[in-house]
Order: sequence, then C-alpha cells, then structure tokens
Amino acid sequence: MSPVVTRPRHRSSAADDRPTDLAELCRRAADFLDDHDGQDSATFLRARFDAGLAWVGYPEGCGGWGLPLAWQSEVDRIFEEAGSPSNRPEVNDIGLGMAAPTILTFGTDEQKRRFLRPLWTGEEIWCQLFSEPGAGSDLANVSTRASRDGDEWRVTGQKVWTSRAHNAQFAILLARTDADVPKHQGMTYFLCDMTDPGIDVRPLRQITGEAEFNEVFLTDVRIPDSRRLGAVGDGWKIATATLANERVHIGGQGAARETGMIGVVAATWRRCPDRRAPDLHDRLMELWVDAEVSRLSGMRLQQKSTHGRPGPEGAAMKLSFARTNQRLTGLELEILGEDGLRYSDWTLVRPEEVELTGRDAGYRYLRAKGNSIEGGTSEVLRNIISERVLGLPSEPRVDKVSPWKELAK
Amino acid sequence: MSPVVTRPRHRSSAADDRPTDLAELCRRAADFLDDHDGQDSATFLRARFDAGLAWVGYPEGCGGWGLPLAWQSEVDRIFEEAGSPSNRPEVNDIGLGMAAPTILTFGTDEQKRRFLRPLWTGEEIWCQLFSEPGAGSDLANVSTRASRDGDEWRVTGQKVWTSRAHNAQFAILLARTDADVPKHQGMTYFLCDMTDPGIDVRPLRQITGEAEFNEVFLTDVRIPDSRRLGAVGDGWKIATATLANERVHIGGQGAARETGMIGVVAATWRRCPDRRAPDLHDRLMELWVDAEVSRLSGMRLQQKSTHGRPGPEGAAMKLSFARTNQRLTGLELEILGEDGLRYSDWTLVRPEEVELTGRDAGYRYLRAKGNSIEGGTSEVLRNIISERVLGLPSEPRVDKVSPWKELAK
Amino acid sequence: MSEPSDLDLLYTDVEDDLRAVVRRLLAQRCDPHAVAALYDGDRSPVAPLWHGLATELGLAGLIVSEDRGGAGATAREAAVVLEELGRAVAPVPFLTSSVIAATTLLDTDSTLVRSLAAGETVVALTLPWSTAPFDDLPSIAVDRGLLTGTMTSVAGAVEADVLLVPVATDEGVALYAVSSEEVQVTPIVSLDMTRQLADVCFSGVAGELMLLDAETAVRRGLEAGCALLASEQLGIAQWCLEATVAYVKDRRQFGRAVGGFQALKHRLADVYTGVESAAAAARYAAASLAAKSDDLSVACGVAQSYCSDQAVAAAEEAVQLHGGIGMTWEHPAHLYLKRAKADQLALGGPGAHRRQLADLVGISAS
Amino acid sequence: MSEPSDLDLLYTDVEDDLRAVVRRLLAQRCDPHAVAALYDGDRSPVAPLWHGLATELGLAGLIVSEDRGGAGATAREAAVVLEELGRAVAPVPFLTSSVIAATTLLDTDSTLVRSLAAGETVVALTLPWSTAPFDDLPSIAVDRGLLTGTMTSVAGAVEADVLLVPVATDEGVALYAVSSEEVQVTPIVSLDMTRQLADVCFSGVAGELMLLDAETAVRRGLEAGCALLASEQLGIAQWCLEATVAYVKDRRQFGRAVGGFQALKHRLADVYTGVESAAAAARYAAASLAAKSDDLSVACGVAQSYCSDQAVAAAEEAVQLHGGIGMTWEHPAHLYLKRAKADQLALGGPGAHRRQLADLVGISAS
Repeated sequence: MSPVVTRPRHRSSAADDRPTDLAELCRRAADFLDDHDGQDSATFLRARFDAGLAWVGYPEGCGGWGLPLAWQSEVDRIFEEAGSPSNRPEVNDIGLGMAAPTILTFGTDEQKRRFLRPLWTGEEIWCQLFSEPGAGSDLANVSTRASRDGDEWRVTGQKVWTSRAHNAQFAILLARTDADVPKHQGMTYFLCDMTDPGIDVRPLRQITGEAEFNEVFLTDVRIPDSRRLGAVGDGWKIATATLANERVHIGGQGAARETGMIGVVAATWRRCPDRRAPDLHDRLMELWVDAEVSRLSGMRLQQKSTHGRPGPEGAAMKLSFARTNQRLTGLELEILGEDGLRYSDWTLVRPEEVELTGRDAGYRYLRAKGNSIEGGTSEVLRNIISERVLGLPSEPRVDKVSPWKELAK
Repeated sequence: MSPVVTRPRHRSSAADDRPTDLAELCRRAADFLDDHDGQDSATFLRARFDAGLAWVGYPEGCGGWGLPLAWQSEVDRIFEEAGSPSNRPEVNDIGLGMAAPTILTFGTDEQKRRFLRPLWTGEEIWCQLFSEPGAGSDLANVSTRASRDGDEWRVTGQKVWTSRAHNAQFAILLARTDADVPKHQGMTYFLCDMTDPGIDVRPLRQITGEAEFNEVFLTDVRIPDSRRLGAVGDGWKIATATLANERVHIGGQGAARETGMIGVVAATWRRCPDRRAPDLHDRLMELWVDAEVSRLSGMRLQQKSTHGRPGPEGAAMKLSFARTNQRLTGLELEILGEDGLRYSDWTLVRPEEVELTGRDAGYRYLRAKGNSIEGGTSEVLRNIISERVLGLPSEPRVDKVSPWKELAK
Repeated sequence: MSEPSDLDLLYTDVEDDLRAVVRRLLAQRCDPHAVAALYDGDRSPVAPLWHGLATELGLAGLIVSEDRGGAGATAREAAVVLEELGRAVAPVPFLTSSVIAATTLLDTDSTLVRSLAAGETVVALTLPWSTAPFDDLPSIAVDRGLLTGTMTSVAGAVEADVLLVPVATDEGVALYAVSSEEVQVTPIVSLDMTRQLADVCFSGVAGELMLLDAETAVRRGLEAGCALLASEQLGIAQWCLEATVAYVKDRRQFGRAVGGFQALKHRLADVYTGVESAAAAARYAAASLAAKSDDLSVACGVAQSYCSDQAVAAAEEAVQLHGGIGMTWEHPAHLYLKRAKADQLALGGPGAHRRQLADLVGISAS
Repeated sequence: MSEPSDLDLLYTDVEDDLRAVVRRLLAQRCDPHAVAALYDGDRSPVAPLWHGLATELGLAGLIVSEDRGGAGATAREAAVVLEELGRAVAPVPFLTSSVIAATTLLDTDSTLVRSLAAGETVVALTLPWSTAPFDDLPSIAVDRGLLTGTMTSVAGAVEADVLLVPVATDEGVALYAVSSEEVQVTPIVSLDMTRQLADVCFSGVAGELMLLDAETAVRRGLEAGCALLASEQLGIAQWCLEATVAYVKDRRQFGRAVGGFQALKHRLADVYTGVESAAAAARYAAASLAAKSDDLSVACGVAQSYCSDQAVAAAEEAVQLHGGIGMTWEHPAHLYLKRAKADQLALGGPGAHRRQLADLVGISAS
C-alpha cells in the first residue's frame, strides 16, 4: 500500500524506510526515544505519530508503517518502560477504538490528514452520536435529520448514551438524510464538530447516581459537506463497520483466575466469616465456577481467533459475562446483609473512567445491570447467536422494505 | 330447560319431579339405595342414571335434573358411603370429562340418548382422537381426512397421544373435511366406533418404558353421518369446547400441605440422613416453598372461581406445577446419589392409571418431563398468559387465512 | 409441623375500598420525581404524605384496637395498604411504626399506643433493619436507668419521635422508650433512600421502661413486619410487571411493538406467574397474622422466602426489559429495584427464612 | 490456590483425525435403535462395537505408553474419543477400563496393563459409580488372601474380564485383581442402560495383590475419570443442541418453522452458550490431566461442577423442545437424558465437587 497522505517530514532520518522486522522497529523506537526528551507531551506525541510509531499497523503517513498488528504491543512497551508521555487512551477510547479505524477505512485523504494525528495524540477527544431515544437495539431507526444546504448540512435531533460528549471536540454522527427510502438506506455518516453552537450536552444520570453518559441535543448544527464520511446514504454500512470494533473487550481473555467481579465477591466472602451461610456458599461456588469457565472460554476464544476476528461466538462470552456479574453482585449484597443496605454516595458526578468492580457493593449491583444493555442487549445477542451461529430463521421483519417515514414510530 | 330425551321409566316413584333442594335430593338418593341392592353393577348404574342421580347438573333424561353442580359431591358421597357399585371414573376420564359435556352441548337428542348412559355407567369407554404427529401444539393442523360417501364418511389418517384407545369403544374424532378453506374452518367432529376394522391401535412407548398412550391408524374407517357431532366445518369450535374442560385438574386445589411430589421428595430427604448436603438442602427448601406457594395459589384460584370457570390464570398454575415437579424429581435423584442410578423396570407395560408420584425416583424424574408437554406445552401456556392475560400482541400468523392445502407442511 | 389454615386469600369489598382511597392519595402526593429527589436529600414530600396517610386517612393506628384509639382493623387491611405503598415506593414509616412498633407495643399498657394510633407520634423499634424475628436480638446496655450503646442501620428512626429500645437486663431483653430528641440519630446513605436507615447512638440517656420481659413482644413485632413486608414486596412486583407490560406494548423496535417479541412475552409470562404466586403467599401471611393462626411462622417463612426474591426478580426484569431507559435516573424503575433489593435484605433475608422454615417443617439440614 | 495453567484448549489436527475415525465407526456400529434395545436387555451390539473401538481402532490402550503396548497418546486424545462416545451414547467400557482402570494400573508393574491395552482384557475398578475421587473409599474385606463383601452399583463390571478391588488392610487400601468369572456380578436395572451397573459379590474368592498402598492410585484413576467424564458430558450436550436445532428448523407449527419462534431461539442461544462454556471447561480438564498440571484438581472440580449440570440442562431442553416426540421411546432424545442424568450422579456429582473445590480455592463454607 502506498502512502495515501503526504506526510509532514519532521525528521529526515530512518523514518523514510519501512522497518522490515520487529527488531528493526524496536530499534526505531529506541532511536526515537534517544532523540526526544518528552518534556512537552504534545510535541513528543506528534513526533511519535509522524515517525510511524503510533499505530504501527496503520499505513505510512497515518501514524504507522502498515506493519503486523501484533508488533504494536512491543512498541507500546518500549515507550511505556521509558516513561515517555502517554496519549491517555483510557480517556479517548471511542476516538481510538471506533472513530480512527472508521476514518482510516472510509475517510478521504484530507480527512485522514486532518483528524488522525490529533485524535491519536489525545489533543482531540471523540464521542459517538449514534443511539437515540427511539433507536436503541434498532439502531437503524435514527430520526436525527441532516438536510443539505449548499456546501453544508444542517442537523437537528437528539442523541443519547453518549459518553465523553461533554469533553469531546468531535463526534462520529449518524443522521437520516433521506426519509423516503427504507430505513437502512437513508442514513449518512458525518464527522461533527462538538463545539458547534447548536450542540447542547446534558448529563444523563443513571441508576447509580452517576452520569457516565450524556444526552446530546442538536439544533440546526452545521456540518460542511467535506466532513461527510463516505457517500450519502452509506451511513448504515459505515456505522456497522464502526460497531464491529465495539464488542471485543468483554471477557477474561488471558486474565488470571479470580479476576474481575468474582475476585471482589470472593474477597468479601473471605473478609466476612460471620456472614457465611450454606445457601450463600453454594451460590458463590456456582458463580465461582461460572466465572472460571468464562475465563477459560475467553482463553479458548482468544486461541481460536489468533489469526482472525472473534466471530459471533463473542456474543456468548458477553452473555455469560453479564449474567455472572449480575448474579455475583446480587449475591454480594446478600452476603453483606446489613452492610449491603448502605450505599457510598448518590451525588451526581461525571466519572472520567468507569470501573465495574469499583466503589461499593451497592454500586456494583446497580452498575452491573448495564452489562446486559450496553454494547448490545442480551436479547439482541441471543438473536445473533440463534440466527448467525445456529442458523435459525430470523424474525419476521416489516421494517426493512417500507420507506422509513411510513413506519409507525 | 325441558327434557330433551324421552326417559325410560324404570321407576314410577318420586323420580317424576325435579328435587327442589339438596335435602330432597339426598332423600332421593337414600330412597334409591333402599330400592336397589347393587348386586349387579351394570343394572344398578343404569338405574341410577335413569333416576337422575348420575350427573345431577345434567338435564332430566341425561342422567340428572339440571341441579346446581355443587350438589354432585353430596350425592356421590352418599352412594360411596353406602358402598354401592362405582362407575370407575378413573378409567373413563376422557369419556366423563370431555366426551360427555361435548355431546351434551352439541349432540342431537338421538346422540345423547344413545351415548350418555353407557358412557356414564362405564360400559363404554371413550378416547380422544385429536392430536396428530403434524398437529401438536398447532392442533388445528389435523390432516386426517374424512370424505363423504353417501350416508357415511370415510376416514383415513393417523392420530397420536391417545390414552385408553386400546380399550375404548368410542372416540371423539376431529378430521379434515375441506382442505380448500383455511385450516380452522375445514374440520368436522365425529363420534367414532373404535371397533371399526379400519382402526389399528398400537402402543406408543414413552421415555419411562411404559405406554400410557397409543398411536391410532385409521384406514378407510366408516362413520355414519348420524354420528357427526355438530355441523360440517364446525369441528374446531366444538374441539375447542372439548379442550376447555381439560386444563382444570392441575394444581393443589384444596390439597393438604406436602401433597404430591413435594411430599414424596421430602419423605426421601427425611429417610436418607446420610445423603444430606447443604446445597441439596437449600434447593429442597426453595422447592418446598415453591410447592407450598403453588398450593396456596391453587387455593386462591379456587376461591376466585367459585362462581365461574378458572380463567387463563390456570395456565400459570400449570406452568408452576410442571416446573416445580421437574425440579423436585431432578433433585430427588441427586439426593439419592447411588440409589438414583437404579431404575425399577423398563418393561413395556400399559398402565391403566398413571400416578405421577408413583414407582421410583427415576420414573418420577422421567415422567415429570411430560408435565410441560401434555395438556398444553409450557410454551403455549406462556403464549396464552402473555396474550390473553397481559394483552401483549399475538405472534404474526400466516396460517389463519390461506387454504389449508396451500400451507407448507 | 403446624397445620395450615383455610383462610380467605382474596380481597373483601372493604379492602378494595381502602385500596382505592390509599391509591388516590398516593397518586396525589407521591410523585415518582419527588421520590427520586429523596436520593438527593430532599425529604420535603415525606411529611405531607405521611400526614395524609396517618391522620387524614387515619391509617397510623389501622391495626390498633378502637378502644386504644385505633381503627380496629386487622393485618389483612394493613397488607392492602402496604401493597399500595410498595406500588408507589412511598417513603413513609407505616411498616416500621404502624405495624412493627404498634404490634410490639400491643403487649404493653403504654399510652404511647394511643398517640401512635392518632398519628401524633411516630415510633420505631430500634434494631438493625436486617434483623430476623428468630435472630439473637442485639441490645443496648443499661446502667441505673441510663441507656448506652449504638444500634446501626435502624429503619424508621429518621422519622421517629420515639424509639423503642431492646435493652439487655439480667432477666433478659427489656423494652425502653426514649424520645428521639435525646439520642443521636445519624441518617446513613442507604441503598434504598425511600426507607432511609440511621445509626442511633445512646450516650447515657434516660429511658422509660415499657416492658420488662419484652423478647416475645419484640419478636412478635418483627414477625408481623415479615408477614406484611411480603405485601409491600408484592406491590413492588406488581408495579414492575404492569409498568413493563405497558412499556413493551408502546415501545417499537424493528417496526414492531417489542411486546410482540416472543422471548419477551414468555419472560413476562414468567413474571406474571411469579407475581400471582407472590400474591397467594403474601395474602396467606397477612390472613394468618390477622387470624392469629398457629401456622403464622410457616406462613411468614414462606412469604419472605418467596416474595423477597420475587420482588427482586420482577424489578430486575423491569430494568432489563425497559432497555436503556430503565437504567436512567429519569425513569422510576430504579426506585423499585433499590427498594426490592433492600427489602430482600430486611428482616432476615430469604436464605435465613428458608433455614428457619426447614426447622419448622422438619426438613433438617443435616 | 494452585496456579492455573496456560494450556491449549483447541483440537490438534491429530485429534480431529482421531475424532473422524471414531465418529465413522460409531455411525456404522452404534445405531440409536440398537442402543435403545439395551433397555430391553438386548446387549448384542456391545461386543462388536467395543471390538471395533478397542482392537480395530486400537483405542483400548490409547493412554497406555507404547512400551507397555498402548498407543502412547494423552488424556487430550482420550477426551476426544469420549466426546464422540457421548455424542453416540455408546455402550462401551472405554471410560471405565481404558481411562479409570488403566490410570489406576499405571502405578503398578502388572502385565494386566498390556492385555488391557491390547483390547484383550476389559478391566473395571470395583467401586460404586457415584464415588468421588475425594470420598472415603469403600472397600472389600480380606482374610488370608480371600476377599469377602459386596460392592454395589459398579460401572464397567458387566463388561469386565478382571475386576480391580480396593481392599481394606491394616496399612490402608490395597488393590487386588480378581477374574470376574470367580465373583457374582449381578447386573442391575439402571437409569442409564448404556452404562449398565452391577452389584459385585465376593464370597471368599482369592485375589491377586496388585498394589499394597493403593489409595493414591485409586484416587488418581477416579480423578482421571472425572476429568474425562466432562468430555463425555460435552458430547452429550453437543448432540442435544445439534439435534434440537435441526428439529426446530424442520418442524412446522402455526405455518412456521418452530425454530423461528423467538422464545425457542433465545433458549437455544442459552444452550449454545452453555455448550461452548462446557467445551472450555472439559478441554481444560483434559489438557490439565495430559500435562500432569498442579491445577488438575481444580480443573476437575470446575469441569464436573459445570459439565454435569450442563449436559442435563441440554438434554432436558432437547426433550422439551422436541415437544411430544422427545417423550417417546422411538426418538433417541431419551437415551441422552438418561445418560446425562446418570452421568450427573457419577463420580461425586456437582454439589460434592463444588464443596471440594471450595476447599481447594480457599472459600470456606463456614
């Protein structure tokens, strides 16, 4: 693959040539570290991007060299061990995990040049404007409308479940551009500037008291046509590609025994001998086994997918993960008894990171309820398994052929 | 209601007048017992029928006097306490429970006169020819065909799940008489002579080793048109009325605590102290509670329906009954451990009566699997509850409008 | 094993009328948004709501006899009130004051019963809310009439004017009454803020002796609490079922009402089955309490084992089947989930009740 | 807690080839109707089937080292064979002779291993089939070399030529070998006639001493049995899932394939999830056994806890979702239900394994 972007040449050294093996790549990283002191974080990260040491699997000019993905961890380790500045991937998960690969695949050269570098360096945080109140599991049912107005689009509607919206500079946005065709055909994908005055971000408080997510109201937001990603009407196809990157994180792949929720609840059990009872013990052991089996299943899935993407089998992992977490956290409160009646704090806060096993038992219980909703409800996952893995007939659908505007809302 | 049947007058005494109250009815029964020694069982039972002391709620001439149903148990008690001959209702449950009320409601005078008396006395045992291999939960899908031939019908097809077929004299039969109309409209209901040479009854062995049921093959069976019940094409309506009598027996209405399967499994627990373990104990107690709650639900349903039929709420009772029985019997084998690995006898037998709590633990485990199939599968019951009780939308149906012959089989 | 009784498990016309009156008041004064505001510390709706129930409807002394100033009704009527309070996740001390404390006080000749019944005084039995009727009873120390010690996680203490305190004496557990103004009541952040708990600290405060040998009275109060908590749990489960059924009929996805998807239909059929069964268990417990049945302990054990878990199951299904909206603060489902889960931990919890029940019905653990 | 190992949980090409060979033979010689006939006492298909597996395919000594006449394979390959035997509910003594007895004998220098490996001699460890590896071991009495006593519910005894007998001595449990012709082997009507049990009565028969201090060897044999029974259970569950999926695709009711009804789809998705998880647990147990891992006891406990219940759940769903036909003798589903349920009671059962596991991983019951 030849370079698709005219790469700015900050350095004239070895960066001209694509490393041929992992050793050479590691040397390149070491050389880079020798040349850059990292005192200014942004400068350092930009240079690292330009040196092709950001995403080594991305093409030349896009932060990498088109090298095997497996080499990435080696490079990251070298930079981490050197204590060099981090791009803080934990606060830009949507940008790095979803926006970047989509822009890489579907973006114009200009779009890649404009967005990938500040995205990777963390200078620009991204969020995702897909879900809507009326489009939950049925994501294709978006009703946020984008209308062409000269060289611009004007977008109006409401999005929901938007994490990071309150500190994001950009969003990937799915909007309806044609209501006269069936719903999957009338959507278009945009790169939306979150600083537009038509955007109003409000915290969406959830069951735990926290607001991990936001509601985003769009009123006549203007987006230049140059920030349309892909062709008009291709939104569904591109959004599907974006989401294919989402359902990968679940499960204990490679994790140690008693990692995650089982570790927390087992610790509670060990800490509270006075609360032990036979029924609680047997339920805990059942869940201990479930958690260990999930861990082994994750290990097995990882072994299966070394050379490819995990297929819809990943859906089974996520189902088990949600069920086991929910049962464990429910049990933990029963183990705690009187202590389970207390909660840490209901104050509305906007956490920068979410730790499912964090805070107290009450929080864990409530937060775990989201595990069977977020990233695909357990119901949708069971549909996927039964249809795509087991080959059972799909549900009768009426909504795939009628024009979107004619569907009852 | 005036008498619909010319009643034979075996006695000329008080039988002419309808008893006006329960005391009068009891006196009538006592008088009858004074007059009849019961040495010949059949003679006694025929006379009891003719005296209107069989089904007191049925009209005069049909074994009763059109009296309140609640009075029946009083009369039965008097005859039972006198040690008089029994019509053995336990071996003619389908005749008494399903055929009789259907004939009473839909039969001609001639049909009532011919069939009700020998049915009640037990001289003629009845079975039910509704279910087919291709018509299980979808009962309306019968493909047994009945074609008109002069004054007769000729019937060919296969029926299944027919209890008592091997010693029945008659059957209520549902057959398709018109394949060109939608499936619910093309069926007709017949009273079929089981001694017809075109009938072949074969035991249907089931999972327990026993054959409670039969397969019945009908080859050119002849049925006079006079034994058609109701109009041609009315079969579905009448069969529905027949089945409405079926789903009433389940549940512990009025039963004592620890009746039924919980009693058996609790006894096993009490008998085997060496097999006790904490996990088994908690599971047993959960099921003990479930069984007690089912008992209370049955009591409550009975209190609700004193003045009417139990509605579709009975479906919830049956769901719980099946689930609790299945879990209890599975648990019992785990309690028994080594002893659970033994079975009483796999020999093919045709039991006259079925006792769900009988034989050994292995039998109970296997037999209980039928509880969620027979008399409406648990899946169908959940449909009934969700649609008729909760008012949720019914499944999309394509099979209600197309002619039966055009439906894919 | 005690003999089960043949009791009426339905509702009388009087009970139906009572339900209608309570429901109307709750509809007016117990808005879900006001209830949610309790989680942010705004307890302003509690007083008018309680005034309406306790005084205007006269429910404070519902089960207190007429000659002591009450309405002379039975536990059956109190159960109906609790079903409605559960349906509305109402933040009132009916269960703690008008059921548990009132029942405990019925063994005394104290005039406190009269002011409780009049709605003038709210009373709370000062024990951790997780205490089962058959548990060892925690108690407060007394020295020369002065009470010292701490009782944690007490329900109803935040609202109480008077605290009934189990006190350890040489002869066993005695019961003292203390004005809540004389002790330190520290509200705690609770999993269920609609029944906010408090830690109560006694630092040498003088109490009034209500009953010297009070163990039976205290256990009776807790047992009445168990019998009727089941009705609150039933009300929670009923609301969850009804709200979810209404939601799935309305909510459309993939061009259909999601309530038409069979997997959801079957799950809701199972919730329905559980709710109907819970109704039988709760009614039997209430009727057994009303009838002073010998079978009351079994009835309580069955009701708590069953209804505790059933309310949680119904609330969990409600949250799940509402999809994302059920996870939001905006929708009331979370209020029911928290109440159901906290109720499950209250007064013993289902596992402890099953173990107790096993002894009662002769199914020994070992 | 032992350290979990990082083992290959997939199948090698060699294992896939072995599976194909075994599956082909079973398709030819293990017809479901012939299996059902075992319940009516017709055991004629057993001998030719076992001959094919043991001798023609050389599987009798699969895990016996080559220098003792075996194939020198590991428990991983034996697990693949057991998956296939489970899928076919095959009535052969592979688990009892080629796994449990063979493993027990590996600690001895007896030549019996060689004839076992050659498929000439079928051997059974004479213990009740419900015995867990960590149970107190029942034993037979010995007096001057003569064995006396009864061992009930022994698996593999009906097929065995030689019985390995745990015998109580002053120094502990010794292991004797006895020809099955010299003892009374009484087949019993078994819940699972595809692994028919027998009561074995020793009335003063002379035995050959195989091992004096045999407790470790016997427990090792039983533990190998647990590790690999999980694969048999996996095979049962897989068959149940696949047969049910095929059935509901084909079966039409209400004008549609019943496999299109969402409630059934979701239940089958849950069965699939369980089967995939069982595969991970069973493969880990087999790999741990093959690798002589320190984590073997945990792996066995996890596999038996999980796969026992999962096979029963899959078989129960298969019977239910086949509707009435699944309740008939004609359809093979009942064979799998009986095998799954009997397997659940074998070698300890899931509850006992969980209690043992709790000790191993430091989650004390009290």
